[in-house]
Amino acid sequence: MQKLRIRNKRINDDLLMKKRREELDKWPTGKEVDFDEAVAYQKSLPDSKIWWKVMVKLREEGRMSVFPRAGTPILENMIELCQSLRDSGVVLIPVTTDSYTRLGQYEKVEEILKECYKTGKPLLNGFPIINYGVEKTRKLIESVDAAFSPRAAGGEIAIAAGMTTAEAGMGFLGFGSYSKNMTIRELVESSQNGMRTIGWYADRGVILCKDLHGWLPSAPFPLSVNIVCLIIEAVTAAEQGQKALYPLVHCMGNIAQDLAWIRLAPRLIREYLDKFGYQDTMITGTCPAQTPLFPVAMDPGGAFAYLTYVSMVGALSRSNAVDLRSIDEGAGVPTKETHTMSYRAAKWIFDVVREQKIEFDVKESEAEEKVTEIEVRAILDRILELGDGDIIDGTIKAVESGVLDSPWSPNVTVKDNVLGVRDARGACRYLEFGNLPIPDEIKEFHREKIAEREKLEGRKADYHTAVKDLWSLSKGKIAGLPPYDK
Amino acid sequence: MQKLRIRNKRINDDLLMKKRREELDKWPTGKEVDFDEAVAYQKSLPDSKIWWKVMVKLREEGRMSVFPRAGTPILENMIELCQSLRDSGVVLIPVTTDSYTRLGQYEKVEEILKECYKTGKPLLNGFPIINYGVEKTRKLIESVDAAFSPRAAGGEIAIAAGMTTAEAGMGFLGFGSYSKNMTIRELVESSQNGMRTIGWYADRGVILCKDLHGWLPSAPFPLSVNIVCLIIEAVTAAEQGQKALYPLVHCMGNIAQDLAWIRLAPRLIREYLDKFGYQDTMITGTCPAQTPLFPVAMDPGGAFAYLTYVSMVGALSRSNAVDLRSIDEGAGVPTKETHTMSYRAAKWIFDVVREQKIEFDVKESEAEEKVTEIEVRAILDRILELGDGDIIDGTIKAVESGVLDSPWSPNVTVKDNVLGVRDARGACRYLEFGNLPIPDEIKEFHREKIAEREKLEGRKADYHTAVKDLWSLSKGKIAGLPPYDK
Amino acid sequence: MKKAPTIITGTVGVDAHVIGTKVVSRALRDAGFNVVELGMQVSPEEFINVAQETNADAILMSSLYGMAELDLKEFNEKRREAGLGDMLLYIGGNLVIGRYDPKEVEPRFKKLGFDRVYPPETDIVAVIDSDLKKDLKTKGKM
Amino acid sequence: MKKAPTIITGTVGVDAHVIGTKVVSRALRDAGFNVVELGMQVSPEEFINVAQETNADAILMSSLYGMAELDLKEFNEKRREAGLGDMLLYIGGNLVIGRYDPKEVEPRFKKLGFDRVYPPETDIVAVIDSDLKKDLKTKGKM
Ligand code: B12
Ligand code: B12
Repeated sequence: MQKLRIRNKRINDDLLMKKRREELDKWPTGKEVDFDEAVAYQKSLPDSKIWWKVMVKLREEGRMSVFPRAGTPILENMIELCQSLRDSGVVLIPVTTDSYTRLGQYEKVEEILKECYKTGKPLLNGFPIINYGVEKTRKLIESVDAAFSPRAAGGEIAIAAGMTTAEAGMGFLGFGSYSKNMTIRELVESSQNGMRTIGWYADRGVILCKDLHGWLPSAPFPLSVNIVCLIIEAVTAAEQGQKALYPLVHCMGNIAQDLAWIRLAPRLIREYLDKFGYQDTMITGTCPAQTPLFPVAMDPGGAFAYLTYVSMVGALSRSNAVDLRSIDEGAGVPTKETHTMSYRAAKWIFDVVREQKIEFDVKESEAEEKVTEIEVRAILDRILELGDGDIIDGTIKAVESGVLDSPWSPNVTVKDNVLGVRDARGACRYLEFGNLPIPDEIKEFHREKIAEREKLEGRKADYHTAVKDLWSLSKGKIAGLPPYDK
Repeated sequence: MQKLRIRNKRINDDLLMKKRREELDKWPTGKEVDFDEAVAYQKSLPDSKIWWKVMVKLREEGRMSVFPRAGTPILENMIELCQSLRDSGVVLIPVTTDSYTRLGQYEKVEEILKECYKTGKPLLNGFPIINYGVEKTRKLIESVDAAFSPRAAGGEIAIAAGMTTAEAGMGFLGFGSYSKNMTIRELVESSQNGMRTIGWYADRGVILCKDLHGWLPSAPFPLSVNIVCLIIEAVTAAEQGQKALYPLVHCMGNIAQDLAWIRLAPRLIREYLDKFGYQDTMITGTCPAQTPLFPVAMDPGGAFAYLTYVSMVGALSRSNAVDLRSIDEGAGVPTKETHTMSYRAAKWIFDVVREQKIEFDVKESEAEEKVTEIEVRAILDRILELGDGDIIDGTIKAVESGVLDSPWSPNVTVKDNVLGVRDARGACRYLEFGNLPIPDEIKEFHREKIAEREKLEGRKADYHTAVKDLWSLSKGKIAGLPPYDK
Repeated sequence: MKKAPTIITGTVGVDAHVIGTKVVSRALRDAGFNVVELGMQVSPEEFINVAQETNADAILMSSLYGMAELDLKEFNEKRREAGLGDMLLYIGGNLVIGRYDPKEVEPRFKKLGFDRVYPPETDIVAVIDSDLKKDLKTKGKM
Repeated sequence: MKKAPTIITGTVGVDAHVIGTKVVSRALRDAGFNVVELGMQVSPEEFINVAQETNADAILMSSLYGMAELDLKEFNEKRREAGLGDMLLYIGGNLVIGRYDPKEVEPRFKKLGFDRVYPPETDIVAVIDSDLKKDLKTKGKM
């Protein structure tokens, strides 16, 4: 096998500058971006607005913050919303953009935005950063003492406005969860061309941080595929100059697994960053995330329980951030009030549990960590083998052959030959392995665990089990016992 | 030292029957009680209405139920309330009586009850069992498929109506938390005279269950005094014929301590029941309880977090019941809606966490268990010494001399020379030992732990610290870190 | 027995949520329908074109992201123009932005041409067994 | 300097909650007042009798259990009869049953004779420093 490497056409600087301008010229507000002024503005920001510094400070001081999702189209309402998040202890604030912005339909956004102001109603499902432009977005950021992150779209307008995260690397989220026809080759193309921007800022002393999502599991599904993708995202981002990143770790509701994955993901990411030569890229923390379906709209009690469960897992694992949604997640875009009520609950857990510095062992967690580690290494080894040492080549071939695969994808170019279900204790197991190169004895382990559930329920696990499991956590029923008195 | 024993004037059967009738004659509804019919009715109840059987079933099947507090004066509303509790998974249902009933002011209750029906408003803070009488209360119990427990008052009307818990033994709750002038001698008197009733039913095959409260800690205060009183309550109840009981274990918010106490309390109760010769009295489970002040009315997020925290502790300790209050506990008597929302949150945690059968160790928990055990044994040994082997004599002398003491008591005959505060990790420590016979090295341990907090806060712990700590858990701040950015 | 009715599924507009419509499609297939599964981000025009091409008996449209009304402004007119006025039209999902009362939202979508409007997290199997089969029979399509 | 004003504390009726009135009493003592601490379950008559005996300047009454209005029905009349019309009267705690809006409840207790009415979980130290000292000064008692 060849030396580990990342194939990369590093774009030349002139072309980079031209491409950046082209991107910005797609909407008039792009003119507001003066690259040098943007750097100067970023450098003038206080530490409390710089994402990576906020995360490191939280970690060093043994604190935590919720990292929520929030966006509403009217600027004044957005300011109020973010201020109320800050008041409930959130220091990592997202700016969720609307779906039209994400697809570059700025004209349409402009029209609807006018309608929003006319009616006073939030007709967009997020805050359209591009349409607002630098100056107005700065107004948002300057009115709240916290670090800001544009979600999914915002480009250099977000950076110039003082947000301090940015995307680089191969984003499996866009490929696996948001696109219908994009091929893995197209993902590589698009992510390698544009993304030197982050490096450009880094060269000038501005470190933008990034959260790694990996390929969303979308349902109760073992996290090994996701962690493989976290690693791919990390090394490709580092290659493009990203100096600070941290993984979201998708919590599925089984404590032993959740804790195992929270330990495993950053450990393996570090290992591979180092292996590929990116010792200077830092991991700023770990962010357990609330992933499976949320409790239904009519069950705020369950929703609170779910979010405090994930907060508790975050606190017990001494994470510095937790990716949480509000109790209205199953109902629709939340209001300011449900946001703050939700994160005050999380903060209560953080403050009460995190500060106890509890040292504890969960017996099965070590075994789960080992199983997932073997799976991750098996998939990664095969990828590097397929790429003859080049992780990008390998990834392309892996996706095309289903060596890397994930269920429920909207993307028609994805194999989608895999499926997960829970076992008798709610842990996620592979029901269908597709073409994943999981070692035989590990496959056997999954089958045995599923068999335990089958015995308990008196029926074979199949597609319908997987569909039912979409809601199992949401309904507070991870498997196991039949209803009381039945 | 003499052989362990309980001084008891066992009342003769004729006198018992006379006293029971006298008690019932205090209000006209007492006539509805026919003792033999009551026994027959109890024996006709299905298992799902028999408290001890429900608890044992929960334990055997690895399930949990909330044990809430709920009472509202209008019968129809009470039925609706209990039905909605049942719908949210509660199978252990309380009938909290109003404060006037607790003090025997039935005439006043009757008047207000009329007013309740006239206005449709709940003017009493509970359900007045005595005034309703057997027939109407049976209506309540027959309309909901769950086990019922009268809270604090209800007497034989409650039993005849089909509730399946009853009090016997020396109730420290009434002495330490509800009464102003009662002496410990009076408590002994009153609890020894009347309470053979439970034994009378047991003799006829009707086992009524009982929750042990111990002397309420009322504030962050180490649980050793409370556990001593749990033991006293258990053996005195057993002596009077109680065959089934279980401890409420007051959770103070420090996980290591909470888990330690949940293990320790039933273990020591069993040990002393056996030592005193009550091998046939069963412990039907353990019930962690939400004890310190509740989050303030304006913070439903914190309230949800608090109740899910206790639910989580209950689930991790594999308890079969958890004593929970609703998110409105800080505001006032909760509505049906807040009750059910709250317990659905708890049920989510129970179902998700309990069924995972997590095996785990919390490092400091063992040490906490040892410390509390030493304290409990030291106090109990002194009590038995003072009583020359008689636990009742010993208890009387112990309370009179402050060997048994608890803070914040309304009772003017209590020493109230002790005080607790939290340490730097939120664990409860003795700030003032009063006359408690705690061994010197353990006293030193408490002082060291408090010193850690004093260092962190830069001020000596004193009365004001204890007052502040009344709210520390309620505010989600068990001690520790200064506010963010300060 | 008649030929199985043809049903089109998909999420409208630029909505990327796909899991729901996948579950819906499979349930329809399992129930014996002939399903044309368009997946996510289907424009109103595409729904209409495919309906014409396949001579579809119904569309079971999904929208999760809250902006369905914006996406569907001209849909009803166009489908009438396309001669699909008789085709059965259902929509389900999270139909507007934020928590909402389905009763208030239903008439708005009925105005947009939908025969039936479903609140979030509707049980699709129940809908097939009750509403869909009944409506198709009424229309003589089954 | 004048003699320290005399303040009576306690929970009214058959209310057994005592922690709050203990904290209130200690805070008053710490602030230099002469405190007559009656503890829990103090009847309206006892408050009046003790006020007469001690020539008290104020009563800081507590009620947590929600039934204060029932307990205080005839209180105001009786205290006027007892010649205590000028004495300062405060009440605090959980004043009615259930979650309530303090603004709605305040006038009801003002009618019962109270000069000031406090919502649940009021900070007693702040009350002493602001309201109580001011009111006592206005009445010439401090
Ligand atoms: C998974 C998810 C995602 C994934 C989607 C992955 C994918 N490609 O499918 C990702 C992360 C990509 C995502 C992105 C976004 N999401 Co999203 N997402 C969810 C989530 C968590 C679950 C949705 C889901 O898969 N449900 C499971 C399926 C099986 O259920 P279902 O779709 O409801 O379908 C069932 C029934 O409704 C019914 N049904 C469905 N269609 C139809 C049609 C008919 C006719 C009938 C009869 C029945 C029927 O049958 C199905 C089976 O029972 C929900 C919140 C939740 N519910 O927990 C938010 C949610 C839908 N998302 C939301 C939003 C706003 C977004 C984003 C804009 C930004 C964001 N907040 O992240 C982007 C939008 C991107 C875009 N362009 O569309 C909002 C919508 C808000 C609103 N309407 O007010 C929600 C409610 C979250 C929230 N509260 O903010 N999301
Ligand atoms: C501890 C407690 C008990 C203990 C009391 C022990 C004791 N002897 O003191 C026990 C277990 C015995 C008990 C019993 C009951 N309780 Co209780 N109890 C509580 C609890 C948990 C805390 C109360 C407390 O001690 N607070 C701490 C002190 C320091 O705060 P505080 O009293 O509010 O006082 C502060 C301020 O309000 C202010 N303040 C107080 N008085 C005054 C006066 C003035 C003039 C001013 C300016 C300020 C002021 O200063 C204090 C310091 O800041 C509350 C719920 C909660 N808040 O969490 C329920 C609560 C008060 N209890 C309640 C009830 C109904 C009962 C019971 C009837 C039955 C039951 N549910 O268990 C019985 C009543 C018995 C009786 N006859 O009174 C209800 C009252 C409901 C309502 N009003 O609608 C509450 C709110 C719980 C609930 N939601 O149901 N209770």
